[in-house]
Amino acid sequence: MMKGPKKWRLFALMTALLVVLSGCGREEISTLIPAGKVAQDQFNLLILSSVVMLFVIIVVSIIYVLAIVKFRRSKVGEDMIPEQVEGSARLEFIWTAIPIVLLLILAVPTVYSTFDLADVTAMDAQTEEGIAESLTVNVTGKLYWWEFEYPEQGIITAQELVVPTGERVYFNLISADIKHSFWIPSIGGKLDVNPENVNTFYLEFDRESAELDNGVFYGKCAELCGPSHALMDFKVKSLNREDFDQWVAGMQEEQEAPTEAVAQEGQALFEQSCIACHATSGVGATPGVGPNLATFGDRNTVAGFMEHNEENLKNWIADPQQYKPGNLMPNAASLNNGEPFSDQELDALAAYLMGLKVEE
Amino acid sequence: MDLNKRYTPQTWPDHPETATLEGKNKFVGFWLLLAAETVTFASLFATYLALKDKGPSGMEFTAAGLFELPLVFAMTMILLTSSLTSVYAIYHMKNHNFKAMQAWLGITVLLGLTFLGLEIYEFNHYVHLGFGFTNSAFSSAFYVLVGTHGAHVVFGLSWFIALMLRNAKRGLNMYNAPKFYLAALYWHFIDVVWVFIFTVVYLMGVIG
Amino acid sequence: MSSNAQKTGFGATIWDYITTVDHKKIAILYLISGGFFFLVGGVEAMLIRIQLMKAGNDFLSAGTYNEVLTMHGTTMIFLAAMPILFAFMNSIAPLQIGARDVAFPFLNSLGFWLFFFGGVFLNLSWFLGGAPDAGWTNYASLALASEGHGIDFYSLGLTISGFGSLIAGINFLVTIINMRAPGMTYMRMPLFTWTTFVASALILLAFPPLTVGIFFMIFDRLFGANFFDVTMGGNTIIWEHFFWIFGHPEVYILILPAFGIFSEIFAIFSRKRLFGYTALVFATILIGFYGFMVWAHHMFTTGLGPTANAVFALATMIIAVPTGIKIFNWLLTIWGGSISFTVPMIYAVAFIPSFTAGGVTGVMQAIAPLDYQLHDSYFIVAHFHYVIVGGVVLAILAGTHLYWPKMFGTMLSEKLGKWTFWFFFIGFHLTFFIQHFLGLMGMPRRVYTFGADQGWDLFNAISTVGAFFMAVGVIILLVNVVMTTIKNERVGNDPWGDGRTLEWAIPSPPPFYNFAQTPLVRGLDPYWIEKMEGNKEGMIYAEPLGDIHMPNNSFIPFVMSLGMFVASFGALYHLDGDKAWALPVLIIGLGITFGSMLVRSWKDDLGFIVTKEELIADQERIQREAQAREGGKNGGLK
Amino acid sequence: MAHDTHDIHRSRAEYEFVKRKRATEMRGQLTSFAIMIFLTLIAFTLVAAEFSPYLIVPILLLLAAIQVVLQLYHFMHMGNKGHGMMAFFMFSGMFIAFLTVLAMVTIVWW
Repeated sequence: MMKGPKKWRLFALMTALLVVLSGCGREEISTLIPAGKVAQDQFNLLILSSVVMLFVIIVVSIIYVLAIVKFRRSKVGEDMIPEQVEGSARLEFIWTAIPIVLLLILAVPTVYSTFDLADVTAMDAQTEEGIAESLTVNVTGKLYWWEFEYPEQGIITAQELVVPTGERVYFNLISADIKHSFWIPSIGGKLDVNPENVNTFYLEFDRESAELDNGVFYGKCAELCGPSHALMDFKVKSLNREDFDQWVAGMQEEQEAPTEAVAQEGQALFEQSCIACHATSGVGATPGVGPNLATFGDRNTVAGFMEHNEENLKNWIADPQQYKPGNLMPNAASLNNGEPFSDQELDALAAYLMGLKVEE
Repeated sequence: MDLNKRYTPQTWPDHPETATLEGKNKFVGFWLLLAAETVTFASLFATYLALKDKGPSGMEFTAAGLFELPLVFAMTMILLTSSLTSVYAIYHMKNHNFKAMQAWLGITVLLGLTFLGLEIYEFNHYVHLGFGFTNSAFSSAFYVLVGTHGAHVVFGLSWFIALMLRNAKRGLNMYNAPKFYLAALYWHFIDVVWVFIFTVVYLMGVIG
Repeated sequence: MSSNAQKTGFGATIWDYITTVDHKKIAILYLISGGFFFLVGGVEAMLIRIQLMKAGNDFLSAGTYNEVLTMHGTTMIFLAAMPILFAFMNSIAPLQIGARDVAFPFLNSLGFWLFFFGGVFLNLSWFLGGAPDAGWTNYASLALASEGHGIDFYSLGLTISGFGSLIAGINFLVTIINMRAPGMTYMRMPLFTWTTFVASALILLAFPPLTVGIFFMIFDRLFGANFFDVTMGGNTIIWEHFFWIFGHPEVYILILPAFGIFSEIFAIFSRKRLFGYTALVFATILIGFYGFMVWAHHMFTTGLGPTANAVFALATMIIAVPTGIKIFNWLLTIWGGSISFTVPMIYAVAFIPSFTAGGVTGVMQAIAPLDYQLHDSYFIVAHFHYVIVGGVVLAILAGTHLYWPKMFGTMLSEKLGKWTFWFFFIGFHLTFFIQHFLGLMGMPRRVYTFGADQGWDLFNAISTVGAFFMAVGVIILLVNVVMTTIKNERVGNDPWGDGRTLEWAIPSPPPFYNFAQTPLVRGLDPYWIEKMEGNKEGMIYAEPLGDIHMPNNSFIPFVMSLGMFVASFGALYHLDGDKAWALPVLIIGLGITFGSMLVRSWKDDLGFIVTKEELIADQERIQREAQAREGGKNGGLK
Repeated sequence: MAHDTHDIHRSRAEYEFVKRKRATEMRGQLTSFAIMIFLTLIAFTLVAAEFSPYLIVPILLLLAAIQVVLQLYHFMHMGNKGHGMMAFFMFSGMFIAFLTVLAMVTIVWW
């Protein structure tokens, strides 16, 4: 985008104007407050097309208002028989030609941008030592949660995507079950997550999520995928490169065992009931049946959409179907020898899970 | 319309199928239906092409390994010939020669039944090899495409037979002439579809 | 009315309608059942808006919400909008071309009953274990995973009603091709007839891919096929393609007749010939044609690759050109006219800005990279409601007022009509305008709830308020219909006073044989031409008064459709495995259908003759009634 | 519907003329049939001879197209007078058929 910086500056100005005008939603999720190159490009197209379309609407409105004001029957007389005009070749030509010109104005950036945003040729570029130049994340959509695998780093996490700012991040998307769609509105448009093949695209994160009110960008599933489609949220933490490398290093280390007694009790219980589906270490883990919980204590939400506190966590473990209907987590009794978890057991599990952190 | 009105070859119009408004309506409507059928079969062909040789990992059947040409060749010849015999039937219909028309239709029906028999034999053969309908995406697409054609053959034959029986005693009139004409048209269309089936499914299948 | 149905009384009337092959009565059947399904779909819409009234609402459960949203879309498109438009096509198009009936009266009736039973079957799912819940688009991976029989009700119900639509489409096409009155060349056909023609052509060529796709779905779910089962080599994208190869033309099947109705209204109530008639006709044909080449713009985010996306983006943009031509030609039609603001005209005038707004957001979505943000968000919901409600539904409401006298012989109240309009129109913009911004603010469509921390509360609340306004408007319309029917003030041939086309030249409602003598058409807007030349009789005729050949009523279409309905239950429950009755039911149902087809082809049905004497008597009766009305008071508007 | 056909009475000579015309036409149909059989034979032979698929596939499709044209225009008389609208719809159908097939072999992945 180095060519024609002046034009983009104009757009930036209009951006600011529009933000002021419509108070456009929350910065964590609004496409009107772009926080990355892809969203910015798309936003620019939105502004360009809105301006063109506004022009069309204004022209139509002027003719329209004049016509219905000037030619009311009460004004022109009850018995007036208007001249029966057949048409006008010149006018037909004008209103065929002008829209074509307007469409051409839109067509050029459309085609350019379509190819630009789909350009993933640099994805596999490697340095001389054979290390990938850019970060690739494999995203798997599963019934109402998201798995993020960092193949180069050998780590895996779920529900919270952690990415570095200021560089291209490539995504490979596939679904493990039903079609989903991967969307981080303030960072860039969506791409479907199909069951039969991998879709690839890139995004750029220009802003550190710590600056936001809630500390994360919101991500959504945009394709109807069953009862809890509305709750299939994820969060994005964008860190500067340094912090990101630190996070990766933290992920790659072995988890320390908990020190508190309650949490130790929780760990024992977890290893008895939950470990079959949920891994607690992000290292080299293979994709799981349930979300990887290595970073659970760092998370922003419980189950992707509830406030991150022990109360919600305990409710969730005790009866997941009540909160996310149709999800695949078994009910508590089937994991705990036919008994629901007692309050004490829930306290222990919560203490253990909240202690799983890689950030300081 | 008077069903009892008797025609002779001299009073029989050049185009009996479109001589009445009812006939003309049926005639136009039927052609439109054929246009819709064209899209229907195109959809089935398109699906077949998209799913050709696709199946669960380790599927043993592919088009190149499965299809055998001699049987298909025989079926093609039979169906092409039946298309010609139905042309003869309509030729005699236009000459107001009812008996000859019935005879040629009879031959057409026999050829159609032979074709159908061979198709049933073929499907049965594949199923015995283990290539069943629920086997893979490929098998589903194959059976639905060729089976839909087969269903059209069944319908066409039933139509011919019903017309022949119903009008056996009363002969040709303005009321049934369009019906005979359209049934023959339908039969040609079935042949058109088969031309593509033997080309796209069998011949192009065998060469892989 | 009809001389072959002398019996009166409630039962006889019902029987008459069940067996009728008269296009005007079938139109009334379409209008009533389409109207009923419109109310059902409207209630579902209200449930959706109530649920989304505030963050974290628990009015509907997640599963129920998905059923409601699926049925809302499916009902409105297939069971409300299309049938109501069919009602106007059936009632008006044959009259506009001076035809005595449609080409296939029997098939016309069959088409209606197939639609009706298909719609009833689909809606019975509510009472038989749950409605379909995969959206009206019914994307394959979700549809295959859906539990219960909801999706099967969807597939089988739409198959049946789809056959009905196909039959109706062929019928309209042949009627228009073969049965135009002498002098009615293609380039003299009223625009509503033209749009009926093009929309029917789209039905003819767009329904087969849908039928094929749905058959695959049925085979997959009920008979173990693998078209969409990824683990068995299937591919869910095939469904998406078929659905949209059908789905995009379907949008034009709805909007083109709406354009036709508005074209008639603009001409009538401006007292002016349509400006650029030829351009309007060719724009209609072009829109129909392009409609088949742009379907993948519904799939920009599927991942088809930049080449496909760019091609389809450009193709989609081109559609804006003929649509723009239409808008400007309408504007120039009212320009220089004498505009009378009757209820139909108010709708037409309101349609222009509403539809333009919906159209321009359509162009925005054609910009593929921008669509990555807009797709599957509330922006899309806003867009298609602007075109469907701002275009099709406004046309349906306008057409209801415009053609009510022609269909029923009475005028809907103008005063109540204006109340309906204002509530509906304000409610419509209140509901949907704000949804554009919800989408841009990141709200995905088809969510049953949203969190308080997303910043969408206020706009959703406003949207819900708008929906209630629309509901009030519709209720007023119902009151209007009831009051008008009770009052039963009969009107004459041309109640609006400025009718231009042939349908206004004959009584309201027309006698069962339509035109006693086939009219001779001398130009565009034939009735207007005769009026301007001072022809008192209204028309000149192409033939002397003579015997008329009419088709007999038939019970067979009803039975044939009923057979399909019964068979569908058999097919649906057959694969449960534990229901021994299912297979016999399937066979019996198919037996009924094929049996009645056989009866139909075995029994010669040659119709009956209305003799010249009966015709003269009937014409005299009509004249007497007209004179009595004129004597009583000056009927009609003028 | 009052549009029943008007009665025709041909003279003997007229009748003979029409009949002869039909017989000539029928001979034309026989020729078409012979061509169809011939084309089919070529198609099967090509495949049996195992030439390169890149060569055979276009030829096969061309042969099929010729056969279809023969069926439509000779056996089904689509070119005759009064078939204009029908031919228009058939070609529209074929156009959509073409688009559908094209889409399914290009933008449905593997």
